[in-house]
Amino acid sequence: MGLLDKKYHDSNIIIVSLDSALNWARKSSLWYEQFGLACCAIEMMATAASHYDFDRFGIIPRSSPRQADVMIVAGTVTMKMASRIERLYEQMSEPRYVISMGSCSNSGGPYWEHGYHVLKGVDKVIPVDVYVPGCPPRPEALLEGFLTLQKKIEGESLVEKKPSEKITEDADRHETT
Amino acid sequence: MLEFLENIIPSSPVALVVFALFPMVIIIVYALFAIWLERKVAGFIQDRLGPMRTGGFHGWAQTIADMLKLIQKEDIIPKDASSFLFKLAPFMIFTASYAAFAVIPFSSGYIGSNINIGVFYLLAITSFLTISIIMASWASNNKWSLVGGMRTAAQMVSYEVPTIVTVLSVLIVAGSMNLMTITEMQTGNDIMGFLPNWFIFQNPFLIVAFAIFAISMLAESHRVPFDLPESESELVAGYQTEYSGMRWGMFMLAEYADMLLLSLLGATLFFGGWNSPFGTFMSGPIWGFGWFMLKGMLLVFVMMWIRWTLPRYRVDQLMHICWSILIPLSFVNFVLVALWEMIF
Amino acid sequence: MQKQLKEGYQTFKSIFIGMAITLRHLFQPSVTIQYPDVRVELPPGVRSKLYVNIDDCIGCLLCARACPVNCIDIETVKATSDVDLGKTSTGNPKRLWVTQFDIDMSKCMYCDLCVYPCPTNCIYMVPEYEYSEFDRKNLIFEFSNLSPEKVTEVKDKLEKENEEKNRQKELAQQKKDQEKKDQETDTDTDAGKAGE
Amino acid sequence: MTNQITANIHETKEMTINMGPQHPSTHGVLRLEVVLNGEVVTRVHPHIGYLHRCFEKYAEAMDDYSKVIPYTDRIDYVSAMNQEHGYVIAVEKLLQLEVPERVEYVRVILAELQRIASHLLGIGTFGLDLGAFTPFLYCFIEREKILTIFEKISGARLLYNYICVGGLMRDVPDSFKPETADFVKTFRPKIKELNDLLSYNQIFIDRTANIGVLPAEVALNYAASGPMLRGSGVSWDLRKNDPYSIYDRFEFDIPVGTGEVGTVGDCWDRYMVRVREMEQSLVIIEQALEQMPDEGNVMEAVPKRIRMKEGEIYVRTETPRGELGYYIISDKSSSPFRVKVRAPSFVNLSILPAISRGALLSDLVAIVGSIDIVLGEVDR
Amino acid sequence: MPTAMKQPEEIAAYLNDHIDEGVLGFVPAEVGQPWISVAPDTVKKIAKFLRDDQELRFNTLMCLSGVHYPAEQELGVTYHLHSTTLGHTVALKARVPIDNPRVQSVESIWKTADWHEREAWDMLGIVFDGHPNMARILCPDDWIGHPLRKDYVQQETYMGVTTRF
Repeated sequence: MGLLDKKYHDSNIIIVSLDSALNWARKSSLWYEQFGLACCAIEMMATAASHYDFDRFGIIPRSSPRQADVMIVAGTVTMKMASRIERLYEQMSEPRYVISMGSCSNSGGPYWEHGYHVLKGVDKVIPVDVYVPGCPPRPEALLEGFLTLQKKIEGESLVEKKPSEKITEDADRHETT
Repeated sequence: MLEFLENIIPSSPVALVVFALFPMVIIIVYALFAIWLERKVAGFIQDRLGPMRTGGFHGWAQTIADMLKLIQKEDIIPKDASSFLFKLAPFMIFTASYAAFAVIPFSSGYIGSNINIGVFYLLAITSFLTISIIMASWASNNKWSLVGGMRTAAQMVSYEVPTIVTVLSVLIVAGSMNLMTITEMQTGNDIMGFLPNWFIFQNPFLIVAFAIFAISMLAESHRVPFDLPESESELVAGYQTEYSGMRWGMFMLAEYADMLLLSLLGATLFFGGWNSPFGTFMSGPIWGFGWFMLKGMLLVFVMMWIRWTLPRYRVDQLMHICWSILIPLSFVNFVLVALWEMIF
Repeated sequence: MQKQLKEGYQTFKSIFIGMAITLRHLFQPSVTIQYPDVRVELPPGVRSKLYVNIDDCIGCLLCARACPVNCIDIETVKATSDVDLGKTSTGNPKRLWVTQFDIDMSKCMYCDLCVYPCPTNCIYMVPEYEYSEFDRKNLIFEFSNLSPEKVTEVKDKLEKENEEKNRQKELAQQKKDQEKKDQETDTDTDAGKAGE
Repeated sequence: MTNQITANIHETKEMTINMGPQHPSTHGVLRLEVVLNGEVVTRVHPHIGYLHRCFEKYAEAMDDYSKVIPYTDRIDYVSAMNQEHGYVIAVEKLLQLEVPERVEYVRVILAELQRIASHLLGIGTFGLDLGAFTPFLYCFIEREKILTIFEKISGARLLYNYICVGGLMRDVPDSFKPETADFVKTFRPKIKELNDLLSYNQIFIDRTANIGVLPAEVALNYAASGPMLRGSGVSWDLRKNDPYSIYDRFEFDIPVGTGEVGTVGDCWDRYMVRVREMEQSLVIIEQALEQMPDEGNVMEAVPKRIRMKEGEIYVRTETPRGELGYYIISDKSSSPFRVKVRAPSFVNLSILPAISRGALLSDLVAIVGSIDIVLGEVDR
Repeated sequence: MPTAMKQPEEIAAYLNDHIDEGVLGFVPAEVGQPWISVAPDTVKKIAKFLRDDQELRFNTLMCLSGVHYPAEQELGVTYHLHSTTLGHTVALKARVPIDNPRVQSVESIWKTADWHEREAWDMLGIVFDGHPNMARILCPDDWIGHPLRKDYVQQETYMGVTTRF
């Protein structure tokens, strides 16, 4: 189990079409980890509610990180919470994605200057795939973030590295620069 | 149907395998459809739409994508988990619910194994579900899982009693434990001239029996208001908390299969199984299969409808309902059914 | 017993009432806005993204000062006397090159406080919310339309002019000092004369 | 002797279980350390601070009183208007500023609309905690209508920064009055539907009646406020008992817990107080819409620069969650010397260990839900 | 039984009459609200009197706030009391030197003070004598310093993560 654990070093027609099928499956069924941190969590709930309806995209909440594919960091990450976020991320099974929702988790947002107890950007502890701006972002903006993530997933392949490695590398690059 | 298969397939062991895999096809197709339906029903009840974008028309391919994704997911076995039991549990639970379909008469032309003690076999094999859930919860080495597992054990063992008693009350009307025979007894439209000969119409006390059966059915397949084993808002995900990927998918599949199994059992015992409601009109093996699945799906739909309406009971209230209401009531009803049969 | 019967009756009754309500909703049309296909028109003044009409900016820094989170980063260079930067559409004369006008939308809290003090109404919120990014650095929006070469050019020019000015000032100062000295010596001599 | 032996056999070890900070029903990042005996709760230790965002430090660091307002929104993000209102009233009292009539009416209408929105969320998530998913979404549909009204007037959906010292950031649009009146009209039947679907559902009553009973004396000693206190049968509402703004001009009732289906002060009473308060809010909105002057400059009294004298004030207002106190010490500078927020959720949550002893694990979820905490407010 | 609402001045006078030591005086205010200054080592006694006296009956503690006064090198605790039966309110203030910030705990009088006092300890480092569990409440247990002091210097890293932008 876990097809993406294996690596293929050369691509052929089967792999390519398999790729697109698997990518289609992954992008159409992004189950998010059901937890909210602050203000953005309310907008996240509003997105899941009837007016915007996450379920249209096949996005449903799972309360156990083991079954979740994407983690929406919705709100301010504090120093006390940072290690828990890291741990939740570790508990998620590959392939996993992170959407950073709102200014606070993007870069500390309104609290970046004097907020002694606020983590200045969740990308300091976990690799982030998509940053959704807003404070809080409109539900449409969050949905657009998901569409952006879907675009990213479409570009992934079995032949290349595991998506997780790629993300970590991205994050490393991001941190060093 | 086995003969038919043996005719078209030269090798008889292959025919046997095809014959045995038939319920598997039904389960998988049904599960794909039911999960999609569940989400659509939930969506429409909640004034939203449910899956819309995957696969085109109303997101029909949503569950296929889900399954394909679950296969890709990393398979995590927690370090401190009991690895063997942890791996075994999902297969066992699926095997148990699959094996139970062997005695379900899908149509007049198809039953996996037409044994005399069909009902007995079915009730026995569903107990495996309990064991595998306890196994999963214990092996996960997670407190939330354990609490969920213990709740399940208590719940399923308790609710087996009223289920069995109500099934018994049907059996004394039918006088057979063979599910095919039970179905055949319900053929025809003789009650009051137009009503079909279904057991639920034959004996007024069987209506009460069906009500008890329906409640126990909800509890047995842990659906709201009795979904305590995986009650999301309390126990995170109950016994499934530590499972990921397709292992978790197995639980999901088994859960929906279990729903269908109990619905089909209910349809067989109370609503005439594969019999057409219009006597000989639209009857036959193929039509019969359609009628049977329709009845089963209607019950499944009601279960979904209830799920999206009601809150959840607490664990002690659940036990209270079972031990001090349903069990005495089902025994009294059992006697009344028997008396009615004796007198009329 | 009676109480239990009543409770049981209540239970079934309330369950059926609830199920009737959900059944009614099952057939009601949904309220969902199908977002990527359907976009609702946002009301005027909605706060989704900051936009700066850089042509109207006079570099007064009022918005940067009003910002509670300091996410606006403005750098201005004084225009040399030989260039006329013209006027804004509101008629305010422009005297500064705005060499840098960066807004970090990943820090912004969309409070609208920067919009009100602007004298030329050149910073405002636009109803555009679809700009999620893979990289956080892309959320820093640079509004200054001057090229780096131009920036160094105007900076050099200003430096030169300042130097020129300084030199002239110095010259003037020296002249003044000289005059003063002369005067002082004059008065000194006067005083000396007087003392004599 | 035999008793002794059986007791030893059945002696169970207590199990400590960790609930949160990521848990579906802790309403955010609350962490509860629960000591269980079987499924019975022996002790609960709430651990808070997972969302401590240094509001008080920020209030001191800002160089202007009005720059604090966006941060007050983020204290209780579910009822941002009420938070702004409380803070602005405190600053205005320190400035001894009179506010135009129209502004007061708009503020009251917004505060009451926000109260309804906040209660809808509280009720919805409470239902969700008990496993009822659909009422939660029905509540959200109604809440969305209020947010649409708010978005039209302020430009934001959740955190408004709309009420400013001395007035409002912008005038309300012409559509405000008819739209609000329309909402009031359509919302009344929805409350009845909610009552049918959830409040009087027997399963819901079974889950909430006689659970987490909070006696009135305990509530007062713990300084509980809002629906938490009123659920215990104490008729105490700052809008009536210590009127601020223009609340003394309106006729409305204070709903209190009556023990209709269980004991006074149980979870159901706290829940029901919220439902009835929404009705009362509608009554207030109706009156306010009627009395509200049509014309008037909302920016009239807004000071160009805030010049403060030395002094201090403690102003309390009634938010959906209870008594919100702003303790502001001003010095001669343009930024506050000290702002302390007396957050209702913070105080209400401190009662949790006292009322959840002996409850079952599932009841604990119900009790936490009935307190209706917002973690942003607990941790600030 | 005279049970009338009292103004802060009257309460101060009443306290002066009935309590021998600890009530340091009544401070009127130019803007805002006045307060009664009390000695930190008599807070508990005064609080008990305020709660139990039939004329005052302050049955709730609305708010307990810590304040840092850098100019005087002092920390202060402000108590906002309220009586739901009589309807009057009063503010008490106790000031302690910053090098020995010890105030008596009122947790046993008003239970609500429990968390408020923990918060004052966490944010400003005021020690409450007699509090059962004087632990940090908002910041993590291993946090350095008391953030709301005006001279607070933010620590650079926490658990290996930088606290700066």
